[in-house]
Amino acid sequence: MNKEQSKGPDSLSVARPSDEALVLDLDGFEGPLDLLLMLARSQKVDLTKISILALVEQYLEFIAKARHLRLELAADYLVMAAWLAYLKSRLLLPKEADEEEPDAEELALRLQIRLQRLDAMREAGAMLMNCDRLGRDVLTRGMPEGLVLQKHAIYDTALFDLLRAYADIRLRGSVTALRIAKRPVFSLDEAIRRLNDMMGSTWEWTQLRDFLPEDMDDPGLRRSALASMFVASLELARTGKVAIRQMETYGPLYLRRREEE
Amino acid sequence: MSELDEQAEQETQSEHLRMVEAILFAAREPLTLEDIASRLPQGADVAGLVKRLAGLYENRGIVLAEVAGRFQFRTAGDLAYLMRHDVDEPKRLSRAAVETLAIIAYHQPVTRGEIEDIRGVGLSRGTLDVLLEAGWVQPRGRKQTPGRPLMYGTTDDFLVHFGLESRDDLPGLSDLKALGLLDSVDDAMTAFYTDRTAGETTSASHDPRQGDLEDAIRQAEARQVEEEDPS
Amino acid sequence: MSELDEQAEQETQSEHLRMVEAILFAAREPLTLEDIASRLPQGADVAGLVKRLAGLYENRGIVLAEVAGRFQFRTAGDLAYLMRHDVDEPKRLSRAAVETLAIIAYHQPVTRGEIEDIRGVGLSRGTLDVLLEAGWVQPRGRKQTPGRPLMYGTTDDFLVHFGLESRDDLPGLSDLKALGLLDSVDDAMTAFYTDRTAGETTSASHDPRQGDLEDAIRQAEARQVEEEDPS
Repeated sequence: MNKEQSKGPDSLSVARPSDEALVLDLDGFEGPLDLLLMLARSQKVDLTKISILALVEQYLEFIAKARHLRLELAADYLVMAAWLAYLKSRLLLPKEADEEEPDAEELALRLQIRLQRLDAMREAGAMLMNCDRLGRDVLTRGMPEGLVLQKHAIYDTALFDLLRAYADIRLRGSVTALRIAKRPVFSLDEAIRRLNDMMGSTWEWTQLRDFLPEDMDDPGLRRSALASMFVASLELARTGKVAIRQMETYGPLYLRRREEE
Repeated sequence: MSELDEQAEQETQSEHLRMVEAILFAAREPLTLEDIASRLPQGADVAGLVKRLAGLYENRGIVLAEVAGRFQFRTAGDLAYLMRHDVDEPKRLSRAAVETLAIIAYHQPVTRGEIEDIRGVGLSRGTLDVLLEAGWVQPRGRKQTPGRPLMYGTTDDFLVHFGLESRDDLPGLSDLKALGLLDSVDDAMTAFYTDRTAGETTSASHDPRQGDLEDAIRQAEARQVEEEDPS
Repeated sequence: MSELDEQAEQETQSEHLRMVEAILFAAREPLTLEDIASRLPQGADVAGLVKRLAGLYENRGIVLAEVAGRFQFRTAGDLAYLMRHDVDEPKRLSRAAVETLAIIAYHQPVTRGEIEDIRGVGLSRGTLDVLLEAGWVQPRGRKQTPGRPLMYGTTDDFLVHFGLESRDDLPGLSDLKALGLLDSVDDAMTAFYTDRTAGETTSASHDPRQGDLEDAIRQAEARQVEEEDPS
């Protein structure tokens, strides 16, 4: 393994269910990863040294036991079980030349790293809760005389109050009926026609917005045109008439005509 | 007493002194010697400790005062002028004001009429004034509709107070929902659609999802402009 | 400087010290150096005074703590056992909330999706909003990825509550950083393979990953055998 060393599992102060509770109380776990972490710790080795194969066995055994007891298993536990069974078969079989499939060792390592990260955060949470907390471990003065700070706002409304208030308004509003106002619309048929016509001579990459009609002053109509032209471009790409590309997230869309086969 | 014993004794004494100091500091009311004793290990010389503590604070910014047989820390009397502007408890905004602020924050720029529309009640005179006075909202031009009503928006002070970097940091409807603050919306929507299929005609404002889409397009357009016009 | 001047200077200093002590003692909230300076005579060396004052309270029942870049008198941490009698235990956070808080604190700014990724489970309602309501976390801009999700970070109130000077002061932060445990899984994978290939004696034609895989299987099998046959 590499230089990574995490603290031993014993330094953890998060309470863990006993073996018995483990079988009967799935509610105690916060999802499959949490269950895996608990099983990994039962190997009593550094998390960087756990045997993933043994861990897979432990997990599958646990799930089998739970099903035997006819416990309802949440879907994500079963999904994890299926995935781990797959991982196990990949780890045991000799590597195939099939490059499409992800590397088994990589998958195992990824799982191990995720466990380390979750474990680290659990430990961090415990350390945080062990800080000298105000109002529990340390107190401020019981009877402060008080002192006016010029820079402080007069009102002490917190962000949460604001969000709560807005959510409440929304909730009130949600029972009133909705009517969606009629908007100016640039129809999809029109957009496909227009794009099809203009594409005929477009051999260079050209931005989608350059295909929009120019005489649109109404911003609402312009927005509708942009949306319709976008859908039209997808349609033409599907039928092989245009190629589309976008260089980055939120970047402009470029179109050009596609060579006839 | 041996030298070692003496040292141990001194350490105990100073530990007790620390305890008395902390207890008096955190207390919400003046304490009697008995109050203090009840918190200390058995046999501690409370009267002696309190006296020694008072001595430590002589000529300091804080004094250990005795009033009617009870003890408390106070700032030194001659420094009272430093705090004189005294206790001005932070006020809470009224419910109406918080709601109005929320609407302005989310819908800006927005007119008084639009605020009333969203809240479903009239806006009393003082509500907007309070927000203006707090420096959290300000006029933002006039709407080009009949009557040319003033529109309002939030200020930089608003962002500073609520710890937001920009207006964009306000959680959107989907975020509020994820936070569980809009929990009963689904129920309400279900009820609404049931009503609707029962043949109700509908009237009202604005589909929030439509707003999100427009937002996204607007942002995409703004970026495009930025990219084309590097200045 | 004449002896007289020096004495006068010392008196001024100790008067300023008293003032700083009284101001900090009277305040309800932690104060910044500027808050204190605004109440002292022009030209007072506030930072120096605060430092000297903190020195005076070292090893006492009260300490002058620095939290979120502000200063506040508090009872000494090691006297917690005495203080706990006074207060009701603050509301216990659920395990999910503790973990979520830790992830936000150590990975900030972080999106809801990233939190769920680390925990391997969806965030249920009542987890993030509890932390928001406590005023410990708040939105911190949006991530420039599809969907532009909100990111969350911790607040000054969080630092004040947990007695931390700044976000860099989180317990164990430097260890976690040094071990790479705060990097994303993808970064960790890349780092792992980079280390691997760098350390490998390069026998060309050989795919190091293939070697690793065979190694892993061999080791896993060896372990299984060990486990089945405990000696």
